[in-house]
Amino acid sequence: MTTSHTSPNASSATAASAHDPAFLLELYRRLVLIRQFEDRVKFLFLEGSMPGTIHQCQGQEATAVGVCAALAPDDFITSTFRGHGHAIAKGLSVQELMDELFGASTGCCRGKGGSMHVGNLAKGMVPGIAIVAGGIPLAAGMSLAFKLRGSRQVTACFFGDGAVAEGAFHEGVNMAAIWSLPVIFVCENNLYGASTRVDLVMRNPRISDRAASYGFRGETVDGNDVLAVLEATRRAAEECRAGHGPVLLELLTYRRTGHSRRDPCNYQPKDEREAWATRDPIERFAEVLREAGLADAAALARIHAAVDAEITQAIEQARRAPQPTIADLTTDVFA
Amino acid sequence: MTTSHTSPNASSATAASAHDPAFLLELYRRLVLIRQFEDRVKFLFLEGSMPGTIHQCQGQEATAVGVCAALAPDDFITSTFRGHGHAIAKGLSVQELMDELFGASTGCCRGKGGSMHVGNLAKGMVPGIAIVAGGIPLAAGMSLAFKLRGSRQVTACFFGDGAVAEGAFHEGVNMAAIWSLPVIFVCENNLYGASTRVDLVMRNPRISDRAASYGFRGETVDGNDVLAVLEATRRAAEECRAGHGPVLLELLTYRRTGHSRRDPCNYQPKDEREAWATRDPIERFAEVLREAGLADAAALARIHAAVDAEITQAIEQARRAPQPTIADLTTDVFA
Amino acid sequence: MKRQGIAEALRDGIAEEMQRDPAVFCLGEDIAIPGGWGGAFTVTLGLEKQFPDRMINTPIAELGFFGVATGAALMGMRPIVDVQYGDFLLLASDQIINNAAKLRYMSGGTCQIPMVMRAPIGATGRGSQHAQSLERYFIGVPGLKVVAVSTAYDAKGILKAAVRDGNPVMIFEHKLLYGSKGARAEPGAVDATSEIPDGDYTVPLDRAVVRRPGRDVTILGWLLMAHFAAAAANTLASDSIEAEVIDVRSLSPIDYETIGESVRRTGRVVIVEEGPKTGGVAAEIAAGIMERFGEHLLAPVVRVASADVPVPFTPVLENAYRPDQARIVAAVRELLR
Amino acid sequence: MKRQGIAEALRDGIAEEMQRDPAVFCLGEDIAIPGGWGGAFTVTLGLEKQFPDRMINTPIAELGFFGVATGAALMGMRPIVDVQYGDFLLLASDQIINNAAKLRYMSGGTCQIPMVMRAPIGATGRGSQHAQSLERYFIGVPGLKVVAVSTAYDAKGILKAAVRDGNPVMIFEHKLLYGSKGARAEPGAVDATSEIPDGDYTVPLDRAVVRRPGRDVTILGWLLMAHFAAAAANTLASDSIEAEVIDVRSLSPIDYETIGESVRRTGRVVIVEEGPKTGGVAAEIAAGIMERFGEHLLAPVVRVASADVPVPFTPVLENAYRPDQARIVAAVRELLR
Ligand SMILES: Cc1ncc(C[n+]2csc(CCOP(=O)(O)OP(=O)(O)O)c2C)c(N)n1
Ligand SMILES: Cc1ncc(C[n+]2csc(CCOP(=O)(O)OP(=O)(O)O)c2C)c(N)n1
Ligand SMILES: [Mg+2]
Ligand SMILES: [Mg+2]
Repeated sequence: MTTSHTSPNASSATAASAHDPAFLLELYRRLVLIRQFEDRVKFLFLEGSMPGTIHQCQGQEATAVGVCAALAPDDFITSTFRGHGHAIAKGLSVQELMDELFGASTGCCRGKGGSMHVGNLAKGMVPGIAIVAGGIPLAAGMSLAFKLRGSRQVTACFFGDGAVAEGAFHEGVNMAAIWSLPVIFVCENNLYGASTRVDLVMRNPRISDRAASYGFRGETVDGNDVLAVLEATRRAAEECRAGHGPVLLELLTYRRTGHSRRDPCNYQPKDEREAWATRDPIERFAEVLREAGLADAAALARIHAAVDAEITQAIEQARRAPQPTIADLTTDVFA
Repeated sequence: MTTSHTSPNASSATAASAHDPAFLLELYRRLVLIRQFEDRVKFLFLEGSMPGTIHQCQGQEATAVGVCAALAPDDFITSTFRGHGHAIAKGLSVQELMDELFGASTGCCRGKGGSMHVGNLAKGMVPGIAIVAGGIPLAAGMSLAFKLRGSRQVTACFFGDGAVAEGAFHEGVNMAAIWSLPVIFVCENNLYGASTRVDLVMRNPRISDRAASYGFRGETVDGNDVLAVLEATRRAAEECRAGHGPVLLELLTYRRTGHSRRDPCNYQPKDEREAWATRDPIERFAEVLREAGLADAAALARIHAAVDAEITQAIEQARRAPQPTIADLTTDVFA
Repeated sequence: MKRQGIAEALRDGIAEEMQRDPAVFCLGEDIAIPGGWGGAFTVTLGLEKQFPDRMINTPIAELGFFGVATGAALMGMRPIVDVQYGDFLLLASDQIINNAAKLRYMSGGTCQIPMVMRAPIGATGRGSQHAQSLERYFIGVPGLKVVAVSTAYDAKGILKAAVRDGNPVMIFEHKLLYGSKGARAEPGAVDATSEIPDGDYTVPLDRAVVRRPGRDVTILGWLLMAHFAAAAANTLASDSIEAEVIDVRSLSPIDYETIGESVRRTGRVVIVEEGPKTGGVAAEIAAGIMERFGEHLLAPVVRVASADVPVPFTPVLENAYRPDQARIVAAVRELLR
Repeated sequence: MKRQGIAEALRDGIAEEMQRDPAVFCLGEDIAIPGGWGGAFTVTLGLEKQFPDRMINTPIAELGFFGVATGAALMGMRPIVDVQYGDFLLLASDQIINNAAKLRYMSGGTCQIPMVMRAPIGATGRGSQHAQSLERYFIGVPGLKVVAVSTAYDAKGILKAAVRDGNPVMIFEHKLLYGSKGARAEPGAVDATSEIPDGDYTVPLDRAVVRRPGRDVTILGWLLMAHFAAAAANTLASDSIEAEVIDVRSLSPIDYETIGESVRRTGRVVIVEEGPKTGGVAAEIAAGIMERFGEHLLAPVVRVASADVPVPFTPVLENAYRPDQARIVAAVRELLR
């Protein structure tokens, strides 16, 4: 059981040449879509036109996009309270997400879920589980279903560094291991669980090392390099489909926004923030695309503009979307 | 963080010479006391004169005796549903235990605890926690108290191989690690959790390996060699008292009796049972004592006879011990 | 037709459902180890021979495997998951309450969790941590159905109905009623055997049942207490007090139709519950009866329950903890005085 | 004397108790990270400066650190342990219910667990898993005391009494009542500030309090619902209906002396609870009132509670879920009709 650590600054310009240009531009579009979605939602939230609370993923877009791009449409993901990016990457529409955040009955959870529980089973995403690590046993169970039915589906299970301390992580991961279940455990290690830095809650903060003690393979990947994430996930998915059991991917990344709502992140040291700012996943991938000659500044700008228009349109529509009625309070409890 | 594996058949005859003969004979007496206690209790149970259910430790006596002999009187242990041996080793009297098993108000828990919850705080033993792994966070907390108070006490936390899969193990052990708490995690690996063999529930059944992933030292010890257990525990206790944090001891042993009550152990293969029968901790230690010239057959027989008399006497007394009255039902709920 | 105990009837029910539907599988500790006991109370004994791939032994990891069951159900499987003792449900309660019971609602009705949970409860000489009555923790969980089985007939029929239901269903069973045999036989066991018909049948998850008709007072109980209530009614009958005994059976939702029909006639109610009186299921039933049938009540509803204490080990105290026939009889007499 | 909100009052109370007794310490997630928020609702903000060794930040491991707190208490420490949202108590419930609450009893009275637990509850725009009212799961646990604080004065006094008590005490707090400031301010918050005296004081753990005297009906509530009940009483007063409002406060044990005194006078009771009606605390109070004061009741006790559903996200539904002043007023009018 080996654990390999990829350098967080490995360039992926050469890797790019192995892919179809349209596919690469679509990856880029998804990164931008997530970023702009999150930035606009943050604004809506701060101006008070969006209810509830939000947990956002600015700076972490490459984990969601890289993982989901490696999955088949009938593969599944589980997510957390921080699920907007995962949802967009897995193919939920901006509209169904925006409607959900506005509490509309046209939202992906008909307004009953909200920001922490976005998902759409038809698109392969379980509603976000907002109990830290709560989605890990769930993912193992989903993959147990796949195994029992003999299907080739896999589950990619997203969780944070904070989740590693939970009993649910330990129990879920161990069962996936002993039954060789097709789960890719995707730990988005953004160095913090809420305000708590990883090194305060584990003696060895190299999370991929954990896999060995359960008897399977772990790998640390530059989580701000979308192609590195994509490749690692593809390898993991292949191993899963071959029946070798789970893989733990530790994706190193950084949260460039608050933990939730109006958090000013005073616990993140300035130099750390700045260092990670230079590793922004979108800027880095833009650089890759430019270096590979796949897109110039104008082409990228057109993507940004199209995304902007899509989101603006979605917001307009979401504001006018129908809200549930009181009668909906008691529906959807039982099948 | 090293993990060392001691051969399960390492002889400890030479080790014996390092100890005071009276101390060694007392260790022997304790092993015999536990064995005979358990055998007599089993008989009482089967003949129907003892209420409730029982979980016994025949074959595992050296883990309890070796660990507790390395502790100071003001050190603490936590135990499980299988706690009779731990209790005797930590210095609870046969009488207070026997009374408890008979449900008498003179029992160590005044008849309210029963077999699964024997303990006596005044003697350094928390009532057995019968929720598998439930005592592990408790032990970490006890040691946190020691650390906060600046005392030099340690906690030895007994649990089985089955407990390793529980979230409580993971969470408790991790907190002990990050806060460098003085806990000796004592895993009595008897190869089975109830009827389930260890290799069914973990891909890597070398439990001491787990310590590394939490960042501390683990060690596998021949759990049927009382001196090896004693030495390993002494080393661990020293490390704890020096502030280096927890140690995980995996003590390899075997349960020679049923998991509980009338279990015929049909899930234990015959050859496995027989192989372990040749490694009986009491017979092996008797051999050590004889080889070291510390006791001949007659001397050992005297110990057995004295133990037998003590237990017979305790049973007689326990049968006549006073039972709680109905009024006791509602006492001891609140302080 | 054959006479069976609850353990056997459940075993047959599980086997028949697994036979009928390949999506059904079992998950739990020690449920299918050759040479083992078939779970803590022999319910699944031997099923691994018939269904080698669908009897899944878990590590001791209740939170995890209840989550695994939930995930499998979400993907269309129909897991039957059990704990060895109901007390361990507390370890799994996050997955049960926060995930299994809520996922349908929070997904706006798009997720479905067809999952059966089984838990043995009751004070049976094992001390505080293997003895609790756990019903109270689950009846107030929207999205979860809760039932309690006191006869073999019901056990099989309810198990089958639960497997076919589209929701998470928690089935409580009582250790003294299983009729487990051999080494797992239970001292103090009470006969809960039934004549079991040969064909397929189900028992609804939302129906109480009148075990004994009567006009003077309604006694409500479930699990072991349904048996004790029936025994108390026999004693009372020799005194010319005709008690109607209802096995509440479906603890969530509660069948107020059956209960109300009785209460309207008798005007007097005694609810019998094993478990501390405060915060028990009987509180909900008492409040629910007052709300719905208050004008028919001739006296306040009486609860006969355990003292507000953890379960003690020693038999003399455990017997005082567990409501018994004598306490039920006394409560009825007092109520009718 | 100073005016404080619940978060500030709790903070001062914790600091004073830590000052007074070196055995007191705090344990929880994000409670004392420089630059952090002082827990999810600012209660412990800045305390790490004053008590660097006794403010212990935990990993996200609720089962584990509630067990750690229990073990520390067993050794004579007095931990104050919190969850960020009450919903996570379900992860810790094994340690709370099977260990902390039972250890004293199962040790025959030799163990003592002086431990304070704090949990914020309430539906506040966060969806199903950060919203439950958890009281129902803990009032029926012998060995555990349960209180709910609805004013800053009570919060501080009860916190202090709980720290000095020899038992595990669970304190429920409501997210809309903290008065947390800055980035952690809560939309929809309700004023729960009090004048806080300068000296030391405690508030007993087993006492309800009459918030408003009245003769026509008794309205019982706690946490946010105590505030809504008081508002409802004001509305009713303009209609010449004089409602007595009691903040139940101590949910286990329940103060039937204070409640009974009122019920005997009014004969009519409305209990208001946030959380699904079925299986809630109001069920226990309703049943308990009927048992004790049944002959004084002029009508069945009425429960105003949430629908039997998980908590929905969208404000229109969340507002329908949460009982409000209008529903309380309507229930009282209906009862007096
Ligand atoms: C069981 C549980 N405990 C605590 C919380 C509160 N909480 C929400 S997010 C969070 C931090 C999670 O950190 P991590 O897993 O690293 O994910 P990230 O926020 O970095 O994406 C905490 C403590 C929760 N939601 N669930
Ligand atoms: C949380 C929990 N789950 C299940 C059980 C039932 N049970 C009691 S002992 C046991 C096996 C424990 O095995 P192990 O930890 O290896 O200890 P051993 O019995 O070998 O001493 C099980 C499953 C329990 N007591 N607690
Ligand atoms: Mg994180
Ligand atoms: Mg074992």
